[in-house]
Amino acid sequence: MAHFIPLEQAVRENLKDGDTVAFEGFTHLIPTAAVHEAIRQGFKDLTLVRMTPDLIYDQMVGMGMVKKMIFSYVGNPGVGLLRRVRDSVENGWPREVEIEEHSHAAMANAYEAGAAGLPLAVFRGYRGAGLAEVNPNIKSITCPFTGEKLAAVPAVRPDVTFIHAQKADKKGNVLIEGIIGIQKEAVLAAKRAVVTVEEVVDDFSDAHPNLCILPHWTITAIAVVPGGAHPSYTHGYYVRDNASYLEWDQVAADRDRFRAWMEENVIKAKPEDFAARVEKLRVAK
Amino acid sequence: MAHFIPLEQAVRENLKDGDTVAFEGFTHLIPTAAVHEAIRQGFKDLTLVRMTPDLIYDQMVGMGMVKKMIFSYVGNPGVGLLRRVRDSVENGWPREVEIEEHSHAAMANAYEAGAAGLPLAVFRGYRGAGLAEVNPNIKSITCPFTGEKLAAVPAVRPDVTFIHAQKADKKGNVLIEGIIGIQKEAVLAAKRAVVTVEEVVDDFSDAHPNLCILPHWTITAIAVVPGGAHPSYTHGYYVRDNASYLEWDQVAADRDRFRAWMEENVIKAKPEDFAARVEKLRVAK
Amino acid sequence: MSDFTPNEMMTIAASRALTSSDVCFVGIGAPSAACNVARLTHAPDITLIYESGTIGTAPDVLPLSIGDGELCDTALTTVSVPEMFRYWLQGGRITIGFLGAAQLDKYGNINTTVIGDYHKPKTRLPGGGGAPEIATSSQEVYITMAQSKRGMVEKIDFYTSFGHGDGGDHRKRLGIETKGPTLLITDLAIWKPDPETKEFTVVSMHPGVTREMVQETCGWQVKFADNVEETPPPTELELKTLRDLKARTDAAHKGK
Amino acid sequence: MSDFTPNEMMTIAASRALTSSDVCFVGIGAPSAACNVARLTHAPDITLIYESGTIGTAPDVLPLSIGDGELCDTALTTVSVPEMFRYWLQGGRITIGFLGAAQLDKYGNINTTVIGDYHKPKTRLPGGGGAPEIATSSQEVYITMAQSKRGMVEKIDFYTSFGHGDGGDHRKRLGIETKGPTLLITDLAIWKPDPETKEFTVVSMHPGVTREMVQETCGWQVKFADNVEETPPPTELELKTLRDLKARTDAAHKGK
Repeated sequence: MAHFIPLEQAVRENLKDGDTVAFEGFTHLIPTAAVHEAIRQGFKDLTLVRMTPDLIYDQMVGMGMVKKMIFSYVGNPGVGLLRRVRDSVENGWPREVEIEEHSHAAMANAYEAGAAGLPLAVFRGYRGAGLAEVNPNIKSITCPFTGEKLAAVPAVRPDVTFIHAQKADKKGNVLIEGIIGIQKEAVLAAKRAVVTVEEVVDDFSDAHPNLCILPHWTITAIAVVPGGAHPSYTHGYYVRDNASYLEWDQVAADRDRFRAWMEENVIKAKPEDFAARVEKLRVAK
Repeated sequence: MAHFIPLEQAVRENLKDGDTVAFEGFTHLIPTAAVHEAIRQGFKDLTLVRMTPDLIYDQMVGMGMVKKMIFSYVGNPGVGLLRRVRDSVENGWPREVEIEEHSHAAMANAYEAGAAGLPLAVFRGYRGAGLAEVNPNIKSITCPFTGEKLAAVPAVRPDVTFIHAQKADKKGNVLIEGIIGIQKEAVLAAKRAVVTVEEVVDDFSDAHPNLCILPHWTITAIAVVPGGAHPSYTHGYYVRDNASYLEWDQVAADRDRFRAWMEENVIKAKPEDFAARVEKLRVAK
Repeated sequence: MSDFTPNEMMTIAASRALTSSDVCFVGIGAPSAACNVARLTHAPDITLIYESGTIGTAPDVLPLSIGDGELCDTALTTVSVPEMFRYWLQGGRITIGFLGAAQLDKYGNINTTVIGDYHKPKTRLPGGGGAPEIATSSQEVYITMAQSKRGMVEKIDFYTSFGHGDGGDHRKRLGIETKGPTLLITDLAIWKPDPETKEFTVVSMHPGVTREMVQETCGWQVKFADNVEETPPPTELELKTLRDLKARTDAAHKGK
Repeated sequence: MSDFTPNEMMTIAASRALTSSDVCFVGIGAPSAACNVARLTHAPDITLIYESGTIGTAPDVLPLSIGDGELCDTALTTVSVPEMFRYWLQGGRITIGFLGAAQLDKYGNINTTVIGDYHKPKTRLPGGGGAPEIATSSQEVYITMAQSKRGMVEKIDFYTSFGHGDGGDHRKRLGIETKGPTLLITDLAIWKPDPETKEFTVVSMHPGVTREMVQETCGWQVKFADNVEETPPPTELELKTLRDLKARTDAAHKGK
């Protein structure tokens, strides 16, 4: 049953050291504010799950909070590499991070299986792919009807999932629209789910019947954080801050510059700061 | 690539004797007009697939067109039994129909697997259920990660699927809204797909981005048949004719009355007759 | 409020078992009436889900089918049927699966498939629909049906959906981890499974009902709890709510 | 039109391989530019799909990521990511999967995962994303990349996505029924696999390019077709379309 609480409390009550956690958002609706709050609270030994780790996982890896990453694309989308992740994988700085690497198809199916309460996902994939040789969690099953061998991966079942969404209604139902990505599955696959939203509205009675709405009883906590997806975007509210993605490539290139940036923009900042960051990016309603 | 053609032509060009065919619609958007056209054209030895066969399959079974049915609920929803199907199963009239019976969960997963290009669907089901003992197409696989035994059924891959939808745009993209049921999967699982629609609009540029839209290149033919789902309903156009469902229970109770009804309402009728049947059921736009 | 029918008592007793925090997978017929009476009386925040994909519906009249338009019009959201069965039912999110039955045995096993042999049936019934997995994936199952010797039998002809099988830990032995049938509400009584044997046991009889009446309309030897209570009669609000709902429903289904 | 860069020629040559009836799964970078130039010139009805779930998009500027808002704003419809990979890619509906590469070998195998050993990499690259299954589920695969000895190598360090493996019928032997890489467009030439060996063979060189230039920037011994054609230079419309698109894109990405 969704409670409306401040982000600081929502993160503190729902994340623990050692948790398997997904901060999801497929380019769109990335829950940056929730990650920054987790960084401020200084969690340790997290297992991070995400299809496209991007900036926020680069930041957590760089801050030494991460024990393991389960992912399918560890780049800065459209820009290049994730330099903090590289530094960890190549040089063990600030610590070594165990990696479990999949394809997008595998991760998407694994979240879907988690949402569906299954222990595994079955799909046609990984044929001839090198990952099948280096990831022991890629197995297979044989179709009892055709004899075809299909790929099998374990379902993703995070202890907690964090997502950002457009809005909640007063009961705590949550609406996601635009590129909906893997968010519904990430929430339904998790034991606990925390959602940051741009705003709260009375109800969704005017919404089209087939939109992606998560009922309030699938959500543990909701925090209202306008701009909370920056530098990602929120369809209908503000556009993607592509310049920040390009800038990150510079920031993350150097350990000292990275630490200084984190101190200034994360450690010393608050959830309320996100609203100002998207002010110039807002779209006409 | 969708062609706009008359229903008579769409059925003639896309259905053949002996085909495996799905006329889908989960209570909502049942493609009655397409079925009546298929009855008029007198096809034989069809294998009918559908979650909830209801009136239209009762009619085809009663007309002797059906060799086999694959289904999960063979009732007149909310009313009772399907009397023509009963007469076939219990008395072999007008012919015996082979049946392959599943649960809804199995059929829904089997269509999903068909749409996803997989040979089988894997789900947690049929535990302790009698169907697993009488249907040889219910098998199992063992999860290589947990050892759990899960149910497996073959994917549904019809030769042709018929559905009814609210509207097409001029390019032949098709929009379905309200209770979307299994229609998207039934279309994507099939080799050919024929859609009857209430109307054609210029384009869907004003539609919400996350609606259920089938691109024109997934559809073989579109026929404009206003009222074509009657006595089922079309969300936003006309309501369900519940009285007709109650009446069917009487019509189908007797072989002669059934045949007379079919002669009058199907054999002698045309696709254009459906518009008048829903006139009193129309909802304010 | 003095005058009510056994069927009304059944529906109202069933409605009382539901709470605002339940997420209920609703079968058509008696379950649907009970769930909506609960929603319109003491459980306004109950989430009703129909297998057509409608989540959180609040219909003004009872649907004739599980996919009537009103279910979608009043739902929080409507999802596809595969999603319904995968994410919502199999995903373990349903607290109560509410089923009716054509045939029922004392362990809560249900038959709605055939009377007689499956391959040469005396009567071909509609079959299971969603029931086989509702019975195993819902956290608990409630059953409601009017009593009769034809309906409540020592041995059902077909296991459409599994209750407690032969009783005891039979569910567990099949790898089913949910509770299964925990409540049976008939037109005469309220039954709960014995904690050990899982045999349905009468725990409450409706006003005016005797043990003989219960036994005469049941095909198995009825067990009664040590302390059989009397079901409180319908309140004025409950009865009015149910009757108004039925009246609206009848008017709507008879068409124009 | 006389003056154009090799990269412009590459993008435009790639765009020409696409038709209005293609359903194209678009990778970011050069593939995205080529697909949109095709859409804005000779293939207005091409269906562009990005793995973020956007089907039939028509962006006015090139997206920086595969999930920029404009992709959704201009799409026919936007589906979830699991649906994208299950119904649309795995379902066999993609006619062309359009990929870039960090490392490529002569059989069209691609590496975008690591340089060096997987477990102790010299350079950790972003990894495959959608590519492993794009390479096997799309009906055909087109590849585009600028030539270099570091990029076009005799042996790739990691099989991120499978092309023709060791050549010949290697795909078939692994149970892969799709065609795999059928076209490689570089900044210097157009390559197609030999029908038997599946080794990429130069079938056309861009204006002004020599065989030596192709070999000098390629890490394997280059095969040339018996009849190597000259790629027609960009038309005025093609070049203007591409440059306008790039200019709009640069302006948009640099922010305000």
